[in-house]
Formats: sequence, C-alpha cells, structure tokens
Amino acid sequence: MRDIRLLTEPFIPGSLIGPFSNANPGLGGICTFVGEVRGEGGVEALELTHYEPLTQPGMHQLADAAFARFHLMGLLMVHRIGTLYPGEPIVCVSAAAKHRRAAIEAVDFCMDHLKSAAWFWKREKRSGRWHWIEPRTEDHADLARWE
Amino acid sequence: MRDIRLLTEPFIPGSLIGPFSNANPGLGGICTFVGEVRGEGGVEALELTHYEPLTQPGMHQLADAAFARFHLMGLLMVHRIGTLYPGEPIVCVSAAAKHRRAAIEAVDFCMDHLKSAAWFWKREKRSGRWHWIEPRTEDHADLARWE
Amino acid sequence: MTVRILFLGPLGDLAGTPEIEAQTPLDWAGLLALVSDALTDELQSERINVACAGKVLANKTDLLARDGDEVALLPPVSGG
Amino acid sequence: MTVRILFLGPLGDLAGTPEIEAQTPLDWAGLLALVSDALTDELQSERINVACAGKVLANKTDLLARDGDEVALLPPVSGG
Repeated sequence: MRDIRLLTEPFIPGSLIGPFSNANPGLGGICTFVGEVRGEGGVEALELTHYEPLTQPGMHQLADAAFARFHLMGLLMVHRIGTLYPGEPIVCVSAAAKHRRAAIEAVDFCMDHLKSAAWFWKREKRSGRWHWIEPRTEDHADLARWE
Repeated sequence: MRDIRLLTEPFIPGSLIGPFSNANPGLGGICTFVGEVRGEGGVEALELTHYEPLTQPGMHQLADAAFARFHLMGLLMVHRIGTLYPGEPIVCVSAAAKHRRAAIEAVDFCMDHLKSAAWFWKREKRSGRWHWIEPRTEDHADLARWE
Repeated sequence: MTVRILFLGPLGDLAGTPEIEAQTPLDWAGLLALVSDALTDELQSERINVACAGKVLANKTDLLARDGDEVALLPPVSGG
Repeated sequence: MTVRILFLGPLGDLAGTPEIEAQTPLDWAGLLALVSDALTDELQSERINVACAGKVLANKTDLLARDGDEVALLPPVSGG
C-alpha cells in the first residue's frame, strides 16, 4: 500500500497514520517520522517551493527504491509545500513491515532522500526577511550512506 | 520529557503520541515505532511476562543510555504485558529531537534493546498450545551494532 | 528462614513450577542441589542470568541469598 | 516559437525574475547568452541541474529545447 501526497494546507499526522496502519493488516511494525518547523532563531515562517513536473514522479521513484531495498508492506510519504509556521508538520513518512528494522530503515532512507535529493527548496523568514536554506553537509553525508 | 510505562491493557498508540509531541515544544522531528502482534502462522494469542523488580528500572536505564547517546528532547517507551491478540500493539517507542537522525536512531536503539535486552519473555499460542519464543539471531546482531 | 526462588519464562515449564522456597543462607551450589539434573545443566549455561534482591549478579556463582531475599532465574529474554 | 525558462528556488532571486521566455531552438550556449555573467557562472557550476520537458538532463550542456518545452534551472535542493 503506497500513499504519496503533496499537501498545500496544514495536516495532522495522526489522521494519516491511523488509516495507513489499518490499510496494512498483518503488519509487525510501523515506523513513522514527522518533521516540524522549528521556531528557534526567530523563525517566523518557512516557505517550501517545488518543481511540479519532477516532484511527485521523484517521490514515486523514491518509493520504488524503498520497496526494492526493504521488505515493506506499505509506505506513506506526505510533504508540505507553501507557507508553514513554527510547530506545523512539514513532512511525514511512515513505513509498515513484517519486521521492525525494515520499517525503521525505510523511514531513515526516505527522509535522507526527501531532505537532500527531492525537488524542494526551502527558505525561512526571520525579522521579516526571507533567507534560502542550503542543505547541510551532514545531510549529504547522511544521503551518501545509502549509495 | 520522559514517559516510561508498562501497560496491562490494550492501548492506542495515537492517544500517547499526540500528548507526547505536545509535551516537547520546539521539536524538529519525532520518530515513532509501534510493534504489533502478527497473526500469521496461526497465532491466536501472545503472552508477555516480565520480572517486575527489574523491568521498569531496566527501561529507565535504557532511557538514560539513549539520552546520553543521542541529542534527544523527549523519549516515550511503552510496553505491554499480559495476554495480547493479533493486531494489538505490544510496544511503542517515540523520540523527539531537534534533528531527525537523533530521533530515528534513538528509536532504533531502544527497540533493539527492548527486543533482546529487557526483562520480558514471550510465548505464543498456536492450535491451543503455548510455545516460548526465543530471541532471533538477527535480534542479537541488531543489538551488537550499538556496542 | 526462607528465600523465594522464581523460575521466569520457559524455566517455569522446565521446573514444573513458577517458584519454590528454600532455607537461608542459600548459595549457588545449594540452589543447584534443589533442582533436577536437567535444570541444573540449564541453569549453569551462559544463557541464564540470576538476580538476587532485585540486582542481576555479574557472576551467578557468587549468589548468597539471605532471609527474605527473592532469587530470580532469568532465561534469555524476548520482548517487543 | 518559444520556450519558458524557469529559475527555481534561490536562482529566481539571482535572475531577478522567476521565469523568462526564449526563442526555439535553444541550446545551452543560447541559454547562457540570455542571463547575466554572475548567473552564467552559477549555472555552469556542478550544483545546478537542468530539466527540459520534465526530464532532468544527465549532461546539461546537451540541452536542446524545442517549441513548447519548459526548461527548469534547478539549484541544490533542501526538503523535509
């Protein structure tokens, strides 16, 4: 069971995870990661832009890679676009599997790729001014673990 | 924020995760693993026993180790004991952190330890007869990764 | 005076009972003398840990249980 | 006939506009001739990917955009 979405409005992760879990009967474990906008450093807002012709196809390719690499029953990947405020979820990845490590590793894998290999650009507003956020060196190192 | 519980009755993970998330304002990411009883192979029920003088102290030591090892804001560890039926959650671990990999790795770490280094014993009922479940070789290998 | 000896998990099936009582003081040799040969072999294997008065012993042969102590015989665990 | 050229993310700030139009056919040299020197340097760096008609080019210097194609200039990404 695969559920991939780009959302333009705030979402409640729990409202996605319950149905996702129910859609994978017989699962042994389900691992979920939710990333939220942090307000520290005076962040007032975050803006996520993307390139539509590539974004969803890229997320489906990422899901294909996760299903090929891990023994998964289901995978949910939801990413926000648009303007977000501190405390709002940006991303939610959930993987259901017979065994726990497949679920945990699939989430780790998908998050590393969404962070620095999917077609999103992020900028944050501090003191009323927008600043683009470059991927961090650690993010590239995290991604390289899977090569 | 640390929340460690042994539960004797069925629980709904979502009802724990919402309050846990709210109890860690400013988090950047939250990773949650839920393990459920699988009904495959004709499993009718699972029984989890423990040794009370060691179980909760052991879970607190595990939480101490996770806080010492990863940059965490909060950690939730909930484990069922008693008789469980297919589809019921056995275990729920959730970690909140500023950065995603600390949250994901802390969940992986705690699950490996709960699986084969906490004071639980598990047996399953098939065709009306109880069978003890030995830890799997992979579980020991998973645990050894953290040494 | 007595100690309780608990057989946890599958050890209870091997012992045929979840617990027994024994006279104090009780050391490791004294404990092994109370159980069947099959169980003695099992308890001596590295797989088995022993707790006394709520503490897991680093070396189970150092067991020395006193009045009111609880001794727990702990087979390989399997949680989550 | 024309193609749209999109400047994604921070490239839009550098270009001073999110998109421009250009005449077809358009190759990589033709595209670079349309933008400032600073932007030319940036576009030539390894950090920048180029998509044409919905496909990321393995080698951006192979660009050949035809009528109605959309060319997207893609700086380093940052999601999640």
